Amino acid sequence: MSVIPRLQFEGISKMFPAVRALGDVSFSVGGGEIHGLLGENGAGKSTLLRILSGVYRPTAGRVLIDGRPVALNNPVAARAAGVAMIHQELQQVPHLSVAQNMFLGHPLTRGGIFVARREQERRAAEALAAIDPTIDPAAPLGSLKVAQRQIVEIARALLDRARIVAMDEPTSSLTPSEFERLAEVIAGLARDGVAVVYVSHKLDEVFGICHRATIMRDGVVVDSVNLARVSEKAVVSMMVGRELAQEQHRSHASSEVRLSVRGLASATKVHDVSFDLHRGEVLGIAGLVGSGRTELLRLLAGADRASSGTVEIDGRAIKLSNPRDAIAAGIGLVPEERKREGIVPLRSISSNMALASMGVFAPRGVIDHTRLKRVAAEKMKRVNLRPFLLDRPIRLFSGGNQQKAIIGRWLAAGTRILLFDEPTRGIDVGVKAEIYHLIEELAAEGHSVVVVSSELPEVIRLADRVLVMRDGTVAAELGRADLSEQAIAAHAIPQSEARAGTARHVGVTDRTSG
Amino acid sequence: MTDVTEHTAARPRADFLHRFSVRDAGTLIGLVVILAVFGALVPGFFAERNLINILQQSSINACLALGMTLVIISGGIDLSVGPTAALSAVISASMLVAGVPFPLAIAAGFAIGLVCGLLNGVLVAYVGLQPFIVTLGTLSTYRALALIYTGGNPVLGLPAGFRAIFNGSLFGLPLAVIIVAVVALIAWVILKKTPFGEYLLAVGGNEEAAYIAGVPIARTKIAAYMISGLLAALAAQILIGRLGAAEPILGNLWELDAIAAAAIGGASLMGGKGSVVGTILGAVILGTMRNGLTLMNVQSFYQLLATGLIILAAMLIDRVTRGRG
Amino acid sequence: MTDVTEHTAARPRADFLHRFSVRDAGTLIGLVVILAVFGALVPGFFAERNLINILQQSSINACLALGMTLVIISGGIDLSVGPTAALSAVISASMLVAGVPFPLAIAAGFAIGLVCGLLNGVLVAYVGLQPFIVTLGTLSTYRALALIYTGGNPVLGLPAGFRAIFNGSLFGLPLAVIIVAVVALIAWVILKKTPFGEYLLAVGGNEEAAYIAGVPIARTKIAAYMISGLLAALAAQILIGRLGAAEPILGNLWELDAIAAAAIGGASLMGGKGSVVGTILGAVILGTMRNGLTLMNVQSFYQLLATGLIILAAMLIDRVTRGRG
Amino acid sequence: SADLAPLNSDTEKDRIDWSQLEAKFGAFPKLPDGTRAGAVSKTLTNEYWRSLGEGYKSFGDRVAVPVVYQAAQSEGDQLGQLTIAEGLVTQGYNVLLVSPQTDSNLQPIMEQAKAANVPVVNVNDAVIPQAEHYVGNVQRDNGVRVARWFIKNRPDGGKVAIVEGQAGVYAAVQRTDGFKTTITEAGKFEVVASVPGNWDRQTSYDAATNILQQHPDLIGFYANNDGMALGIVEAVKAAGLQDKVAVFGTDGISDAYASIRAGELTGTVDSFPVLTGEVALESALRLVAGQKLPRVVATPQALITRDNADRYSGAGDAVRKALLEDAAAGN
Ligand SMILES: Nc1ncnc2c1ncn2[C@@H]1O[C@H](COP(=O)(O)OP(=O)(O)OP(=O)(O)O)[C@@H](O)[C@H]1O
Ligand SMILES: Nc1ncnc2c1ncn2[C@@H]1O[C@H](COP(=O)(O)OP(=O)(O)OP(=O)(O)O)[C@@H](O)[C@H]1O
Ligand SMILES: [Mg+2]
Ligand SMILES: [Mg+2]
Repeated sequence: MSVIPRLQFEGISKMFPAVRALGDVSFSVGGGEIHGLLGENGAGKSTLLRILSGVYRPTAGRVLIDGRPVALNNPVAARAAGVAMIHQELQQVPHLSVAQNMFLGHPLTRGGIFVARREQERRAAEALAAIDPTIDPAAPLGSLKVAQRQIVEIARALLDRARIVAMDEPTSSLTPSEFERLAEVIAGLARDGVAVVYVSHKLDEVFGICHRATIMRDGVVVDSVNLARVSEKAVVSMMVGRELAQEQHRSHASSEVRLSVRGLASATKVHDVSFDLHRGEVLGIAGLVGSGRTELLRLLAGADRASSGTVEIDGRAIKLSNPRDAIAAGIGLVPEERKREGIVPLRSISSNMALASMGVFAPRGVIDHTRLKRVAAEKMKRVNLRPFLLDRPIRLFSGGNQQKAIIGRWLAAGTRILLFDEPTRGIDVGVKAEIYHLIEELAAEGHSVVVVSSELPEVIRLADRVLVMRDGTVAAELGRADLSEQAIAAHAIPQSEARAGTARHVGVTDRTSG
Repeated sequence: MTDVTEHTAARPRADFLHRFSVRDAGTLIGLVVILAVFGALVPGFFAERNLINILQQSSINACLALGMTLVIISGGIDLSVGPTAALSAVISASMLVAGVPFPLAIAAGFAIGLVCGLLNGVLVAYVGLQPFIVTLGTLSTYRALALIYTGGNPVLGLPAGFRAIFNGSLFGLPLAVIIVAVVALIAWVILKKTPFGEYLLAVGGNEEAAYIAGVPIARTKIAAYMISGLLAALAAQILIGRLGAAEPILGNLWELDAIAAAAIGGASLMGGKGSVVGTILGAVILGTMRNGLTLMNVQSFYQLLATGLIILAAMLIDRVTRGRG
Repeated sequence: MTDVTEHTAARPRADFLHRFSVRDAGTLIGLVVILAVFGALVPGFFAERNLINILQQSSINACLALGMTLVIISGGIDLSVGPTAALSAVISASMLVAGVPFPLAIAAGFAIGLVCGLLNGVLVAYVGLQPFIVTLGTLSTYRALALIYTGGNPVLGLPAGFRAIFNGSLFGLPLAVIIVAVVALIAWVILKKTPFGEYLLAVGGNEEAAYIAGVPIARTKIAAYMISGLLAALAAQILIGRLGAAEPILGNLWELDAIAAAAIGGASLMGGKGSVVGTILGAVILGTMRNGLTLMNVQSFYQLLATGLIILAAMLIDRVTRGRG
Repeated sequence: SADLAPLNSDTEKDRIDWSQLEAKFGAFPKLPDGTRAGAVSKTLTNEYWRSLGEGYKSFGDRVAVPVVYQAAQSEGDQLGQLTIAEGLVTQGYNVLLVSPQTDSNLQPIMEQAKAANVPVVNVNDAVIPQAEHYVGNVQRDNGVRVARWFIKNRPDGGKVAIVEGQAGVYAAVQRTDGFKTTITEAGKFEVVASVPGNWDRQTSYDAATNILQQHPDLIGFYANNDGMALGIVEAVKAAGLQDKVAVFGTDGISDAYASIRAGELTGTVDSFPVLTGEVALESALRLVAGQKLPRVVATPQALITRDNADRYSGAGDAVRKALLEDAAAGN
């Protein structure tokens, strides 16, 4: 490229106390280019983008836009410099409306005094229309589901008509069809000359829409590559610094029924769900967003109460009026929203791990810390916690490692039935493989596992059998033999809305700047 | 999309308005019930004169509670409103007694309120201290300053002209009531219609998100405390106009009444939520309780009991009508 | 905001232990500074007798503040400790005066404290009301009950035997101090060594996550309020032992001192964080201030000023030594 | 009337002693039918104010006038008290007796009552400057009497300490000042501490402990009320100094009498709240009957010690008789 790049990182370093998140990162993105940013959890992707969007200030180095160094001292300055950002963690205010959230910090006003609410809603609706026109800009944000909230977050970035759009895992909660529309939007941005930085752990997405990509590991740039000329496998090995074995599914299911659910229903979303779960089995649950999968898991975990139906474990009916009942019966939930429902941020890894099995660690009322430490070390070694600091507050760990601690929690509690809700959301390929491996190991040991996932390849990779949910009920049961993305999609989509399949890859035609 | 999404997306506009007014309607119903009970038990309770009394007696608490509501929405709390009012009162009053022109003396009182609020705000927003503790500290500090300034004595002999400003009436309503009504209207407009109102809700609702969206966090918080200080100063002016004297111990325990009014009106001490209409209703509920119990000659220990129980009852009703909050 | 987050991420391994003691060490340094200042200004300040006085005078607040710390850690607040103590005091005292055996009368007092706490806890945990408002309501309610029960009169003439229980001394230390030290030790063990302590930290730190992990949310919260009520009752027994009389107005504004002690000691009113050691140090800091200022014969207005400023100063030091709370 | 000078109840010239009411204004007059009196006081959490109410009630019963007696929820609840007083005006009582929290918090009542043509009698403690009628004792005199006791009974002088009521409250300021000024003028005494007790037993106990620790040679305490004095007594006992340190309170509540009889509290200045209530209601009703009383009706007080406690603690009439004798003797 002879022209001055739209965006240039020059020798960016970022030190947190005792942690080097970034070391001398340099690469550039041209106008009209869609640039992937890849790396494992904790590689420093979010940190870099947070520097770009003015949330953090770099310890060293500078950012240039159109060849000129810019001072990105705070989010306002970054915005003024033409940067729009979609954050990894949803950054929204539940009590404000969708439109108010989208215009937060820079509202449209009448006469500079009053918020022009109608106008905001009109503009918000325009931006939303590109991805999900059903979202009402006047609805309180808190009433939206996670996926819709993520779409709002994306649409917000589109409002700005920015010169640089940075997207930090914008699709972690989105379905394939939503991703398709997003891909079109991103392609449109590129056509308008916007520089797009795109972070995702979903490599197929990155290969689908990005022209080039920068791969990071441990805070440094491994390489910047033209995606047309490298293979997915090569990129993965650059990310993890080793070859990842492509593992195949192996079943450990026995015929012994461990969990038997009959006619389970909740007051709101779940209707008449029945299924059996066997010892050593991994049962996948697929379905569209809002089809009631999370709610079903919450019923099984005792977090919500069922309005009717029975649950039996090993042939004995159990009462599930709160999570303690479920835990006592050997059921544990690895929840979807890790930050909200999973971790106690200020507490250590050990404390977070031990939370569900305090009775075990304190048989006589006083916690046996020696034993707790020993068990924590053992379980965290098993899930391969990194860094291996058991006394460090969990909030300082990456999402993947937080997830490992939560899994460790159930291992320590002796749980026999594990419910995973979106187990790898926001988790990189390396840790993802570890978690897949772990799930299989657990099954092999005789645990029974339920995996809810919106990523069809994940379901297909893990599940011995798949339930497809639609409108709160089981629409189909697919054995391994019948398992395919098409088959799942066909059952998941309500008949009226059924459209042409679920092709995940969208050909982005103008890959010019590569 | 599926049922669910359609469901949440359905009746969206109505939903928002709806949620808003349901909560306030709950408070209103509470007020109506209390009014009805007292009306049945106390002869002459509904006399125009008594109703005006109730409004007048609620006006000072309402004025403070409005400021408190904004602070609470921003995720804070202001325990120092009483002493702020006292400091503002004694300084205005001693200027007035010394012959300083009214507008100047009043302006000085307001300035004191703003400065007290500014200090609270800076300690909370820039220094990052917990609002409860900051204003607990300034509660003592401002009170001490008022006492030291006056040597503990009341400032007496306010000019009649000054008293007339806050003590008159218009269209048969006490001016104090009208002033507070206007303040409430302004507060409502601020909260519902201006960027600052959105900022308050955002800062209290999710500070990190607000920061990332470019909301000026510190300035928003400071402004909330300054408004609270200003309204405390306004309450002080109204009160000394009424009383004709300013005492350094004025405003004792005002903060609790103001917080109670805001909470009864639906403000959440977790921040991000609160209603101007609700707060005004909350203040009137508390005022009505006092008035009605007095007219029934309820002994003070039982009045105290009733005050405690009404707060609990209001919150219970709130809880039942609205879900956890 | 950003810098702040970065700061707290300090040194991984030592981190946990380290952070803990850094915070408490900060409070300790504050105490040492205050002691040094008074030692320099007040002759005889370091007399053994005076140091014992300080401990004795801090003991009641420390006792309350320990309960308050647990409640604050659980994400709540207990404004009703003073009235709870009063109710417990007058009921124990009137039983004692009526000739009921000591253990029974004391047990009754403790039971009252537990019941008051239970009610607070149930309203917070099962009904889901805001702790601040619940205990603001019970603050009035319990006080009113104590006043109604006694008709406003103090209960006098406590038997000397009873007074000796809480009023004696052991190894030269007042029994009250020893009792509170034991209570502090128990609280420390509870917080650091028992599942209940973990549950408190988890419930205050992230209630939703704690729920999913099977923590008995409601029982944990209720237990915290009950402990707070029990410790208020214990404080009441110590106090009436010392004064020989139980007044229904006893414990006025105790909640503010207790909250101040907990906050100075590092408890966060957002929940999930607090330290027993810190709280004890916080209570001693406040007690030392009162003692020193009295010995210096500082006039009451300036004592009030000093109290306000010390709270602010303590929080500022806290902020500087530790990063945002 | 607007030209009324601000009242200083301690120094007002237009005054009469309670003992002379009957002599100067004749027997109790006949009242208009249906006369009702409304009274509002500071708080019922203090025996003093409850006793005042008893005085109202006993006189009301004697002359068949119903009296409503209300109080604010706590000392310092200024606006709550105003609400109560406004309620009483609204309800059309024929006369109001008010004991304001502060000098000014019931000010609006004066105007409202005037408009409604209802006389208002300010009874004790805080003084409303515009008050046309005041019944009560001289607050400053409280402290003066205790100071005189020290001057007379401790001729060698020595160190004394004051424990004050709530900062900034009229009665506390006046009582403290009366004591401090009088005892300092006597020359041989030194006021080594004057610290806040906030009307609170525990605070006073702690303050006294600290003062005694620093001044073990202290000879006496003066407290602005009896509750605080009783806290101090415990501190003195705990320090083992009960034979050396004299402790005085103010108000003459029953516990103070009990403690004096037990030889613990040295003395208190009793201002006879029951009698004050009776006199106040009598004066108020005389106003209703159209009599023109002086602006201040002074009520009695007496320094109570073990020697004279019995004389002042009998049945109402006996005390009245004793106080009338005192008045005649010019005490
Ligand atoms: N505020 C912080 N304080 C301390 N360390 C931090 C902070 N934020 C990030 N880190 C550390 O910096 C490193 C980079 O984190 P970053 O969030 O940028 O990774 P990422 O590549 O976005 O990972 P992920 O894929 O999980 O989102 C990690 O080791 C992380 O623990
Ligand atoms: N507005 C809302 N506020 C709080 N919780 C909500 C809201 N909307 C949905 N939920 C909860 O979110 C969870 C997800 O809903 P549901 O089970 O229907 O979807 P799902 O199929 O798991 O889809 P997803 O892939 O989004 O998790 C449910 O527990 C539901 O109760
Ligand atoms: Mg990231
Ligand atoms: Mg889900």
